[in-house]
Amino acid sequence: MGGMTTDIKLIDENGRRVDGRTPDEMRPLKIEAGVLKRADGSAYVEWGLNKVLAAVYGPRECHPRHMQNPTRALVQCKYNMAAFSVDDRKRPGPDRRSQEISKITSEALSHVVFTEYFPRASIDVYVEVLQANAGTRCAGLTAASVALADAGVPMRDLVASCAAGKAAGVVMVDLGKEEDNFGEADIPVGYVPRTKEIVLLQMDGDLTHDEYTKGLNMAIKGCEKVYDIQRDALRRRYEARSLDSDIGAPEGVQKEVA
Amino acid sequence: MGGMTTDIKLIDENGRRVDGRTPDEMRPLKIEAGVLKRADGSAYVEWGLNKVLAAVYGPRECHPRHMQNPTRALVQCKYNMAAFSVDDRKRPGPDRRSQEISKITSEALSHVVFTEYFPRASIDVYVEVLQANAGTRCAGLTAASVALADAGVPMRDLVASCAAGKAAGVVMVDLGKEEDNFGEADIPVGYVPRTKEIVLLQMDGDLTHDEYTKGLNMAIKGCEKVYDIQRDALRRRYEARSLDSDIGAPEGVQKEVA
Amino acid sequence: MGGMTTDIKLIDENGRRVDGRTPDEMRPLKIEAGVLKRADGSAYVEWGLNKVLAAVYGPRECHPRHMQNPTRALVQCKYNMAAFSVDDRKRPGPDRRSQEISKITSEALSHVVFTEYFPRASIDVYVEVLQANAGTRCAGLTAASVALADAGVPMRDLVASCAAGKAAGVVMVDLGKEEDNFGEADIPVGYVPRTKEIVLLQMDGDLTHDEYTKGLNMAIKGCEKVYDIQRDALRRRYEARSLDSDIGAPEGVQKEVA
Amino acid sequence: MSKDVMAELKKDHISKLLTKGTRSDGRGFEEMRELKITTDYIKSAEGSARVQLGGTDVVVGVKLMVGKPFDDTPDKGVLTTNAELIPMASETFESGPPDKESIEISRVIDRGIREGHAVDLSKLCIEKGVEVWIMFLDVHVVDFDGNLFDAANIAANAALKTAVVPAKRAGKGEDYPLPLMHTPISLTAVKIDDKILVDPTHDEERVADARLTVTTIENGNLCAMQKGLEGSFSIEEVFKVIEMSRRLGAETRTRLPG
Amino acid sequence: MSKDVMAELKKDHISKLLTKGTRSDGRGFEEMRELKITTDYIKSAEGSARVQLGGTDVVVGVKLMVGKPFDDTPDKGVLTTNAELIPMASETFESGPPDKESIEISRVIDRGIREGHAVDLSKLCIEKGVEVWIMFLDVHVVDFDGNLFDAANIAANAALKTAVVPAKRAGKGEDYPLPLMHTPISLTAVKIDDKILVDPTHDEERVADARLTVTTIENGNLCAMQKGLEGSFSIEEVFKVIEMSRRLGAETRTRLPG
Amino acid sequence: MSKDVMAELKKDHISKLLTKGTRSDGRGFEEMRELKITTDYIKSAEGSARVQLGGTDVVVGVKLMVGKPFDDTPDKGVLTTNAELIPMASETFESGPPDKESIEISRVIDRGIREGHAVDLSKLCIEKGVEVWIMFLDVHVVDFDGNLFDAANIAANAALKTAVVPAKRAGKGEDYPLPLMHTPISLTAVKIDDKILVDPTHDEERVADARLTVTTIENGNLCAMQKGLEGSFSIEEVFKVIEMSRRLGAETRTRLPG
Repeated sequence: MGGMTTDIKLIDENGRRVDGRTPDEMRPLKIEAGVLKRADGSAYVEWGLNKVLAAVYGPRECHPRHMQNPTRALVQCKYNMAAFSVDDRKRPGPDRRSQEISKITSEALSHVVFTEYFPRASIDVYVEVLQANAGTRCAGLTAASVALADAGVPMRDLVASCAAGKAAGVVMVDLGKEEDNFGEADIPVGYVPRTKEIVLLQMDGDLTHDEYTKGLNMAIKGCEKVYDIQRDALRRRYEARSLDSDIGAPEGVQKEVA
Repeated sequence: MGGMTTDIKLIDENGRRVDGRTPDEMRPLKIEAGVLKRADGSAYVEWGLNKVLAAVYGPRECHPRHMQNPTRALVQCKYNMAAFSVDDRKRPGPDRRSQEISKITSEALSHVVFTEYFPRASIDVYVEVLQANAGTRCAGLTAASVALADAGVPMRDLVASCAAGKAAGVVMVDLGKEEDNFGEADIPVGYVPRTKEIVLLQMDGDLTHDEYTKGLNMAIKGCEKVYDIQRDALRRRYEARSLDSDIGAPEGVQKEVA
Repeated sequence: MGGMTTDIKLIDENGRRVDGRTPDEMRPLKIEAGVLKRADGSAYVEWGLNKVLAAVYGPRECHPRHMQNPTRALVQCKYNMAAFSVDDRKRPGPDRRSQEISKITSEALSHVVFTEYFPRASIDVYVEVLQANAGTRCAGLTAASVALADAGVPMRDLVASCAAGKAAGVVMVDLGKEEDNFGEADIPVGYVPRTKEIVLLQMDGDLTHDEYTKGLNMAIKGCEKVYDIQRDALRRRYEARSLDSDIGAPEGVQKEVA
Repeated sequence: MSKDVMAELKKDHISKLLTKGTRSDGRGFEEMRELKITTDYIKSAEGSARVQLGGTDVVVGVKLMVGKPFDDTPDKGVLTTNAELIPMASETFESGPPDKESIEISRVIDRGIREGHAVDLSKLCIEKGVEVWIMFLDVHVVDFDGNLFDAANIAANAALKTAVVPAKRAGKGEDYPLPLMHTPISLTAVKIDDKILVDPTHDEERVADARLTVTTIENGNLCAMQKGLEGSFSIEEVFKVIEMSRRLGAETRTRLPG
Repeated sequence: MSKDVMAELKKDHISKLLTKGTRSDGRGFEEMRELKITTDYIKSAEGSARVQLGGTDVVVGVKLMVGKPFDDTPDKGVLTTNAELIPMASETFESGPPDKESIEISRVIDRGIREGHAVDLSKLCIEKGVEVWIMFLDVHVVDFDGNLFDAANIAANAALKTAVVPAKRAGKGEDYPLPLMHTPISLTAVKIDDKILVDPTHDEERVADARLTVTTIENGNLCAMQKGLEGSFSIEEVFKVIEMSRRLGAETRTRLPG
Repeated sequence: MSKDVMAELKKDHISKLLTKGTRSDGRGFEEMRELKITTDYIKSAEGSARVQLGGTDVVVGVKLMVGKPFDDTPDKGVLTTNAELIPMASETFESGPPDKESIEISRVIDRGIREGHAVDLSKLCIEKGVEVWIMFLDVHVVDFDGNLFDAANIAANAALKTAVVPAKRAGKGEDYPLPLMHTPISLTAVKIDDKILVDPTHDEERVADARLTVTTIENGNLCAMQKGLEGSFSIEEVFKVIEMSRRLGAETRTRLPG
């Protein structure tokens, strides 16, 4: 955690958080699928003050060739923050943090994509953070799942993502920026609701066993809520598409969702 | 334009410029073709205090292969400034400015080269600025044209290049260093005299419609003068070669020039 | 040479050096072959306060392919210093000094390897300096030779390496750190004792003809001592291996050494 | 090869339509695509705008921070423009360091804003020679269907018009609106088969012979110009595009805030 | 392709053994490999350790230098962790800039040390906002047989425990031991065919479905966690690994100096 | 492959000539090519020279600027040498970051100038520990026919001899000639079939077994040495090249200005 100190009261006398939420209350989450024209699939996520876009290209030929896997597709995510997405301008280009997030996001998505259907191919997922306010890796993974489904990539299920953590001694879900900067712990989780599998899991800070147990469960409960909103977004997208034409309906997970 | 202020009088009471020129007077220009041994073609241009070399290699196999165009040759120019060519030492290697100049020079030259004669090939043009004093992109394009002809690359015509601009409120041809630093506008032009085509055109600064019209015409008149000097250089080169041997006469545009 | 000045007395009234050595006395040298599991061959050298590891991989396929030589193997050494190997932390990654040392070490080793036995292959040699105290290029080349032999790479002979130099006006063998920093000259030598060939040779500083002659001879005498210690290390390694199994005995130079 | 076949077919199709006086999306030659401007889109930026020009979608953020002026303009703020052509926006954009395309785009956008004196840089001086405001104009392209030049120029203007100098946060007094001077609007036209069309789509750009971007300010003066691609323009064509830029630029200018 | 055949055979072999409750090196599922710790290994470092965990061999050096604090933690020293996966250690490591693997490893090691508050950074402040100690933790992997995470974590702890702040050399008073707080020990487990095994070898890592690294401090609290690879964990499995980490971490902790 | 055939034929040809005691350009083994030195070639540099040595053509510029000294030499100016092997000069030179060849050349040129004390760096101190002159020696190779080492060394010496410290421009008093001490001249010889030839052409370099560069100063003392390529030298051969270097270096020294 940030390790910074502050005068901000992260929990008030009524047990409310900086932005008025209760400990188990998530920030408002809006998801829209199919927001970009050029990409094969896309999604926009607005989660509190986070604004995140995800785009999917593929399955397509994997370059460079020596990266190709003869038995399955590679799911390659690139997570990137716009220069203006944070208070202090971020230098364009990948840094170590974004490369780590790209890696664990790729791994989490690979678990649900039927990669074996597309030997030698690459499925490229681009996550762009336009406005950042803590929790961008969860927002990005959430958006990426929807974008994959929007692209008609066959998937076992969606990955839903949400974090929990601790601030001012209180275990809480979905940390905001001040809670992330001045809090005590963060646990980002990527979760496959149907099979109850954890596909992304990190933690940093200081937690007792009980706190951790409580936090992990809160994060998973958060993932389940995210999952519903993801499915809603895809349902709306599917309906909108159906109105447009009766061919071209996306395959894969959407069949379930619709 | 530079946006710097100065005490230098860019136009004196007699309408003369810093170096004594009239507004429509170009700096002295000397061109020599065939100055390098290793390259397939080369040219040296001394234009005022600018010293520029151009070398051509090719048509030759294009690397990397995925860059090859199956129907025509690529004309690839690299414009580069020597570290000592400017007052404040320039860090070696390409910067954004030189990459932009490389791109527009490549495009201008591509227009006159019969690229369709050499599918899959690359024609590499290297422009090295040894001493810079405003107007190096025009000097580089002028030198590159001559070097291409010297290499025997078949061309529709030569590209001639010259700039015009405005300083101290006066529209003038071929800005010198002080005029470029402290003046109000610059219009570099690349021109194909025989067909009256503009193949390179940029502008920056502040110009009324009339000023621009006057400036563009001045630049084109400058290009026509440059063209004569280019042809002279190639004629001398051709004659020198003819004395050496009767084989190996350069093909393409030189036939016209001779 | 460093060009720095110091109060340290590099030679005392008894003609002894900073660490008590006489001018023709080398620092203690220990060599151990076969110290790493993953590499095909390896060696550890402790030479005064220098600690250097060398590992060999290959002969193996050379990547990228356009580097392959159809008639012989490439011996490619990468010399690298650990960030903590010097007093002021060294930024990780190759600098110009380490690239030059890599190049001359590769060339010296190429001379003794039967590269023609392995067309198109690469023999990769990695030298890692864990603790540096002057003379690391000699220690690295010495270790690399032993690692190549340990890997069973067929060689004409081992390369032994040692430096001589001048400090406080005295020509001496195997400069230590203070002698290197504050001394007047350094001559690193790579030598093939059996054929009396010099395969690595550099010099910097200021030496008369006589001083140079004396220094070069001292360095070569040092190389001969190094050679004995290299052979001892390989003999011990060979014996240890023989106890383990009677197959898998390393080929090439070890046959001679054993 | 198939790519080239596609390109040829596309060119044929576009050409045929042009002969009939129309374009594939039904527009007239001098008609811009639908333009949607959203300002204050990014809260973490000091000014921002999202511009959708047909299928091209760009987000521009302005960030300001305190820094050192350049030596030759000690009393002026610093403007830095950067365009990121991220792979999310098109399968033709690649990850990695900026290529020639993005460098040209960055520089053309920068030139328009800088030479058109959109911002009064002299009012961004805090202490002459010591401290000035450094302004970053970051262009993030999220969906690409041609004519980035104009979409980014409009977004940059819109972002600047809503930007606030964060003086308070930096301990430099009260916040104040970014001091603005002009609204330099660019207009980009391409030439296909001797027809001149404005605001090209990606398909039109791909088959275009030449491109010209002309930037004008309120009084109709020219402040920047950039010709691109391998084709040429006649003098008359250049003046035709200048006229279009003045006329359509004035229309666009009315769409911008304040 | 042959690589994949080998991987499949290897996986079969490992799986068969696991069904019988054993591993290819005969260990139990919850048994670590032999651990050898050598401290003060590198004299040029302020603290250092070499750790051999089975066939994995890492050297960690701690370097301290005076520098500027970060703006948001003006009264704290700075910790920087860097892992170099040099090609000496494995044929799977390549030269060049750090890839995703090494970045993840660097960041996971860093997170354990930082979040577990191994070092009391507030005691590394020299003058608030002006001068603090910058601490570099450099991990040099020389032989690789899996589980770098734990080998490097142990080596980092050991190096820190023997480190001395070189205040005298920097003219900042007398040297003193690095101020330490906790000993955060990581434990890495992998999941293969629903079995959980700790301290995986390289072969086990290659066939593993998922990986989980859990770092705990003396009181059993959790300070860092990282899940990797494309497989998933159930909640129960996560808690199982947490329990293992506490138990085995406590054992490892007893092996460390002071 | 064809390249290798060409190389073999070339080697055969060169070898045959050598047996007859001659070289392909008719020179004797110990004869340099024609040398042409032009000083003050670049007005934007503080000192400059163009040197043509046979078909090798290099331009060297010296730039000086005020900067900070190194910590360990607080009272000395700083010398930085950089050689750019630009693709203009040869089809074997490539664009991009310096490769091992250019690094070796840069370092060997630097070593000669530095160790031969061409410049009195102690006279380039402005204020001890605070300000010194930073001197850049940039070598720009424009045409390449072998033996860059000596061509660049001669050009560097010539440029230094005409260089002026631009104290006035920097507000540090009056301009004065660069304070010089020695004239270290290098001589490069190659070994082909046991013959030693000086000043090799590009073709000779390509077929050479070994290369030795020896740099001497006026009094005949040695200041730098570099052996290259995969072949070896006997001790006698080393002394033979040293003798040549002294003799031919003295001749070259007379060709340099004052």
